Amino acid sequence: MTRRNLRNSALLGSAVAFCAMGASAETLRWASTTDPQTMDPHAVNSAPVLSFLNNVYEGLVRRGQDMSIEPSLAASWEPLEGENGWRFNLREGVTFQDGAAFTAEDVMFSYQRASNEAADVRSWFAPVSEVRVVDDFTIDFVTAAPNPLFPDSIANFMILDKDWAESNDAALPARDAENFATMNVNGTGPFTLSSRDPGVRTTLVPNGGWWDDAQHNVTEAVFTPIGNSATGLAALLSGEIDFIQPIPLQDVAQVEGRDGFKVLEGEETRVIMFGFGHEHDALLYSTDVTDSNPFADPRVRLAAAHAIDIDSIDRVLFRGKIEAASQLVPAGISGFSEANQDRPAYDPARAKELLAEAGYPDGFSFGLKCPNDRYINDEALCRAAASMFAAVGLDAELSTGPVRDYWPQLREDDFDMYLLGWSPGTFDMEHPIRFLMHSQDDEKKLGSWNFGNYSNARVDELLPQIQQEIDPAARQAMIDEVIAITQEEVAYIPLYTQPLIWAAKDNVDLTQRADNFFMLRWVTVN
Amino acid sequence: MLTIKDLAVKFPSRFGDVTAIADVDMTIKPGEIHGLVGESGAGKSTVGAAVIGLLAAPGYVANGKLSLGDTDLRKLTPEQAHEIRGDRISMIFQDPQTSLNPLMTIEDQLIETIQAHSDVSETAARTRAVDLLEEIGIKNAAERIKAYPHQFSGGMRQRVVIALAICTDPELIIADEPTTALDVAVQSQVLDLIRRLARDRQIAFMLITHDIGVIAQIADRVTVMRNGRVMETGETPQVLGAPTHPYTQALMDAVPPLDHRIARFRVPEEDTAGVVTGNAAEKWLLEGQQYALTGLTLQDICVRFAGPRTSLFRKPEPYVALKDVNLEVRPGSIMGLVGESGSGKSTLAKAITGLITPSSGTMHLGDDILPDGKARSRHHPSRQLVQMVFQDPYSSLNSRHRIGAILTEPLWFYGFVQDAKERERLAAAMLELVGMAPDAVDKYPHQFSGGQRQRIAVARALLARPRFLICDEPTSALDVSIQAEILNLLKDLQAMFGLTILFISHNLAVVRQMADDTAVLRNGVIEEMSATEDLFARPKADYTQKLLALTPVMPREWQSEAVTG
Amino acid sequence: MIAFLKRYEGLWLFVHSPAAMVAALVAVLIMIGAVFAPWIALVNPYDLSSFSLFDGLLPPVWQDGANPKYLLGTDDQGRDMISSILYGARLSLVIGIAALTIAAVLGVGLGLAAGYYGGRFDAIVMRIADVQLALPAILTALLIDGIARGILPAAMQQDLRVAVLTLAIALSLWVNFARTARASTFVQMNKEYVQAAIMMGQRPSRVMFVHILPNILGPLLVIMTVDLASAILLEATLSFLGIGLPADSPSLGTLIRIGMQFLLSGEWWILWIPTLFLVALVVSINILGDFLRDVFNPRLR
Amino acid sequence: MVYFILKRLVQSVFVMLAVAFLAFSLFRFVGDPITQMTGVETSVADQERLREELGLNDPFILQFGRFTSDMLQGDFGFSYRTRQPVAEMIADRIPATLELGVVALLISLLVGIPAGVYTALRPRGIATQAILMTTLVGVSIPTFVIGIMLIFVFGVQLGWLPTFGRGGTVQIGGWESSLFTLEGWRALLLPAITLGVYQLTLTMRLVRAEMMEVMRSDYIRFAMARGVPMRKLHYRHALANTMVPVITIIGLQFGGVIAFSIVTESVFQWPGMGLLFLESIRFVDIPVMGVYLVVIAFFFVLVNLIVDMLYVAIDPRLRIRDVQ
Repeated sequence: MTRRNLRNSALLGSAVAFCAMGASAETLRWASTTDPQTMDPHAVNSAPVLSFLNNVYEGLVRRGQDMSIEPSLAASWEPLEGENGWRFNLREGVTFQDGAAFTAEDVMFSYQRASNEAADVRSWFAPVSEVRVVDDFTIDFVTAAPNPLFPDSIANFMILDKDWAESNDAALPARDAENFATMNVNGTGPFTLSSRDPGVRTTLVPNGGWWDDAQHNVTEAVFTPIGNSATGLAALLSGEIDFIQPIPLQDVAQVEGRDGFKVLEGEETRVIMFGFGHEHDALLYSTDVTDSNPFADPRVRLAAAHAIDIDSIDRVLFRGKIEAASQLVPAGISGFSEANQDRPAYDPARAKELLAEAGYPDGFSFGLKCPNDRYINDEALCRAAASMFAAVGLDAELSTGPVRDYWPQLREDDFDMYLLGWSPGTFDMEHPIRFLMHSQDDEKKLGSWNFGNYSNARVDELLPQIQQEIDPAARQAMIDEVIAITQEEVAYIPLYTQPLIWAAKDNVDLTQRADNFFMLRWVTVN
Repeated sequence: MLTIKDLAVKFPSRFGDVTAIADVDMTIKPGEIHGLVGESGAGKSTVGAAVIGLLAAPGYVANGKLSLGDTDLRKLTPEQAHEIRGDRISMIFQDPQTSLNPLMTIEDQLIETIQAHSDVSETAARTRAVDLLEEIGIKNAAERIKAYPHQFSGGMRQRVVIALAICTDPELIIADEPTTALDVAVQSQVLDLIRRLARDRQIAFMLITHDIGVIAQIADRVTVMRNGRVMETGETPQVLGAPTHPYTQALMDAVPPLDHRIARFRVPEEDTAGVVTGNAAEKWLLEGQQYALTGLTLQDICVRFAGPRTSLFRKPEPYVALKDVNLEVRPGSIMGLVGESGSGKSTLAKAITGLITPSSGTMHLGDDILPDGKARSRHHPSRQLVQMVFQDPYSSLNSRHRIGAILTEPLWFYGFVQDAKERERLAAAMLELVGMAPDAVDKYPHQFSGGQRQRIAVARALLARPRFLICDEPTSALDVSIQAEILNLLKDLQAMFGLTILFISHNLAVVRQMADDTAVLRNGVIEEMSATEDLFARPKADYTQKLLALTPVMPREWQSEAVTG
Repeated sequence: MIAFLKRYEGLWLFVHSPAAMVAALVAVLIMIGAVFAPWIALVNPYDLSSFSLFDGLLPPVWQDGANPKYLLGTDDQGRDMISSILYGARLSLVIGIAALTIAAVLGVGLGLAAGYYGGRFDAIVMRIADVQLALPAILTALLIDGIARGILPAAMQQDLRVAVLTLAIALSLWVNFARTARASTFVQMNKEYVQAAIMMGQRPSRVMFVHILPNILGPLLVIMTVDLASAILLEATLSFLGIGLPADSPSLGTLIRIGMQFLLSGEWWILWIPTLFLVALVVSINILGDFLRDVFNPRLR
Repeated sequence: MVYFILKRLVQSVFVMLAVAFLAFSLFRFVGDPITQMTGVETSVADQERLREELGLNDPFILQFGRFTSDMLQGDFGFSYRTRQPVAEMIADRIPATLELGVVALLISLLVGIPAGVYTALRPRGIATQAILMTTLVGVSIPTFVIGIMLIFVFGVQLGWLPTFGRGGTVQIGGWESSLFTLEGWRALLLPAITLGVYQLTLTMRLVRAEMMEVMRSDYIRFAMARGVPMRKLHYRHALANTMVPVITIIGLQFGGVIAFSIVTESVFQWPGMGLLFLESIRFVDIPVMGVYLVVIAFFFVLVNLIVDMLYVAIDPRLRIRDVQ
């Protein structure tokens, strides 16, 4: 019922928008490739959902334009005394979009909701052992072990109104059927939903009762998913949309060359890398080496790293818009190892030497798996890499496929070498160490994306210490050690940081944040 | 009055212009029925098409004079010619099944034609149309006019066609084989109608036909054509009764008489190769006569087909194609089976050959039971002993197979000859036996004329060493002169090899020439069966009498004498 | 085909139809190029070591910045466009012809049998055809692709992508053949030469394949040319939807799909040269199909 | 007639069940819905639990049985991706696809039939050759290239028409229509042309071939011989008689229109069922894919039933025979 009403008002809205096209400068129409699947902030842990809902809901903390953590619904926070964990002092006088007051009960409720089995974001709360409401505007998150990064890790933990959710039968995230929160919102954030037609159009309008000072001048924001990048670009160039994220790299020149349009370029925090089947007994896809696994030998892995000509990849495939990566997070992310900034140089001769040393003077063939719809130019990158590997005798059987069956293949250990991109959800080096470098441990939920099961006892030993270390210098020292080990052993071949390319009309001012989230609260339309 | 003088029609082709007709002269006076007769390829239809201006592209009138009254038909613009069509010249086509637009009612087609040529209101046009239909013999015309063509029977449909042709009071009607697709009874009614129209309305008719009987019956004057030229022209009794041109004479010789039996048709020497005696194929066939003469007995044969299902709750009404047919073909004789279209003649042939399964009744071949269709195994001896010569020589030979392949198939299939070369030799000899050049084995069916193909079909049947041969309308697709040759051939072969033949035809005259016994079939029921001469001389059943009465007969004195021997 | 070539008629018409001549010339040239690609092409685009990213995005020779070695430029991988196109056409034709062969064998077989036996068998075949028609080609492709992935060992899957795609295209084309073969068989069943063969007691298979089949080849041949064109296009479309061939062994369709990324980037040749090539190929096949149709249906001449 | 329709209906149910079965058997292979439903950080144990809850570990036949019996009871399930009821999602998208398909078909008929007639009546004209050649080139370019070309020419360079979406829509009952606003029509034009171009060529060539055939038939020659005016001859006599095969092909091609609407909708971001289906494939949204296929099969069956009934309307010979 509500949906219908929303739809009808959307019709009115869009009709008005069309009539007023050009005149009403404050309507922002934007597009991205994927529609947020749901309006429920706890149901799905995916970037399109979290990015979109960050305009509507808010967390205890939020990220600023430079990704730094800043107060949001929590006005301040400090470590608990006498036990592990953090105390959050909540902001007073905040109301939800339906007028209900925001209190610690709502945070408690949201915590319970988000950590429920039905919630996809519950892994954020794995370290939490207890949550206590101290008073209406104070709440404690107790963790099992010291956890200096906990506030950073919950920037996307969004707070729902307890009464609203319970009275609308949305006390738990929808798992296999929709509930009220799938299509309706009630946040504290700067915008609220005025209509939603999934996959077609979603309209936001400013929340008049927002607690913070509005820096934007948007009176209405219309979001349309456009899956086909050429269509999206056409929509921008024809003036039907004001902003699009992302645009294909190769079209940057075209957009820049046109009057009235601009391109925003930045670095995403996502690092693209090759991973190996470290623990496989034998290659799965080789035609010549079928009884052993050359990639178990670090020299072979290093040879592969030396075979990659990252500069040519940058110049031809990425038109000079990527930054070569030496480790699994880009520079600037906390925990980045300044001490280990060198990456293996492009050196085919050295690569051949290493292969010969390892007993493969003529190289060998192996299977390289890549997704073709996950990262920018992923397929082209893999083809180029395969060609470069081939130049040193590493004959890659390239196999590409859509991500929907790429992950299952990786999970089933069905690869010799694979491509992976990783964006640290917490914007800290600990994140990739936990997911990609620690050996697989289902019990502790560690190493869950370490598909090749790279395993080093020292790394495993260091991770809990890093997680718990409060002293930044000591922590960095441990991280540096991990990075040094993994670089030494070539656990992965980090390639580059994925570029972030948005395009907009000249009259739209906006902020491009490194997590690829588009925040309407920083948009001004001139 | 139509005047044609020195008419020539040419068709451009890659080898230059091909002359279809040339030097054609003809005049048709009002009220005159002018027969235009000739065998296929004579160019008679081209004359008609040239007159009405509907020559098939890219043909064109190359020479000559064409005028209707004072109008020079060659000088007309396409628009003027189109206005004259229907208005002053009309045309009747051969097949009433296909000459009416199936999607429009008779009324619409009549009214549109009337209104195309005279400025009358729709009501007036309708009145005229109804009157016309009444005049032409359609009862209850005011109601029937609302019907679609498929709701009329063949004869009625041809009446409708004629109504359409005369609804604008034309001076000339070109009737191109107007009765060829019709049964004799209907044919006679249509011919009567044409005669009446010529007399009462003074319409000139150009009656194009291959059927000399039809010409003899109603044409005032006749023009005989061959290979695009006029052979002879004049008053009908004179041209047919005392032909001066050898071609006309030969044509008359080939027409089978209805009222008496002749032993053989006289055919021009140069056209025919009679049966060669003493050749390898003949020896081979005679060798194979280990079976005695084989007759066929049919007892109470019924054939039903499922009718169209019209309701969910009622079983579809079965359509009875043959009902309690009893037939005995004496060993070594020819049994003639006559009947109009739809009488069940071909169904009977199919039942005997096993292509369809009778719903009841028994069949004996010789003394052995002949199993019904589905029960007859692929290896049953009757598959070899019973062979068939089909009606349409254009479809009975696989056009993608070499004649040699077609002819040798029975030899290896029935296991007569193991050696491939020997098979080819025998096939060639058989071709010789049926009067063809042996080198035909290397050619394909489309390289032969209809008559030659029918000879090949006969050869194929013989190469199975049959004892019982079914000839289903073997000559109805052929010109009379060719028909005469094929009939002669069949007679000779029957005499040589002691075949038993079931000879199916709609043509009474042909049956009289061929059959020892004759059965008359009508709507799936045998009306009458007796020795041929008895039946023709003293028909007992009303139906037989009617058939004989309605078939066009030429006066005896026009007919050539029978060849004796 | 042989039967028609034997006819002087068809040949004469051919020589006098400039469109058919040009189309045949184009098609034959492309096919020669495709067949001899390994000997003609500058590089082997499937051999990753034969080209280098270093040569990427070079324009055709008539534009500034070109390398004369690459007449029509290079793509983003540094592959010579001409070589890619030749190999791509080779693959497209292989897939098209193979798919067509499978579709023809399956469709003609079923259609002939349906027309020959009629009745219930015919009804079942036609309902299966309905099911096939109700399933868009992309779904069929997904189905085949999925099943292959489910039952084949991982190592073989990549090698069998071509086979899987071929089968998927074949399955979405067979209905055409089945319907045409069935309709023509119905016509032939009433012909007396077929009745003669059945009467003799010949095996149904012999009647169908030795007697009827040669007589219904004409319309089937026409369908074949038209469907060869649509098979090639279908392969391109499937590639666009992401279920085509892997990018490292590109067909013409995959080349176009890859080229789509460069629609606006200024490197027009990566999209338009393969597209032009595909259009030339498909148009000439279609013209030949039209021509054959005319030959087999003289009444339309 | 009633018998005929009932018979077709029974066959239709068979077709739809078979499609559902085939479709369902393919889902297992499209990919793993769980990895698409969950985020990067979700643990394997949580994924397994979800898999169990959704019944994805059950044997295939059990899943199919559940899907079929639920559907027969009118329960089309919920989307894995959006958690919305599938019936509603599909129902919301049907108008867009149907309007696109129908307008594309209309364009193909309104242009294809006259063009077919023209080229049949003037087989040797220069215009005929030009039309034949143009359409041939038109069908030889992959649909997605045509779509993008149209977008860039008419949307971006000329700025005449929108580049994506449905433009202004109006809600009529439960049907969201773009046929009642100018904006809606403007948005509909390019996708409909893209989708219709193949059908157009097909229709034109078919009409042309049939028309040339019919023009040689006896009843046309007879109508010529009666001097029926040429316009009437061409349209009332000849064209009407070409309609039966044309309608047949249109019915059969419906599957093709739907298949290619997937491509067209994807290029034009047209919010129809095809786009939904593509998204569903990407997310391995099994319930949506299943229902989509069954709905498509239903439309296919429905259109063919309509075609069969149109035959009867057009051709009096197929109506119950009166007395002879």
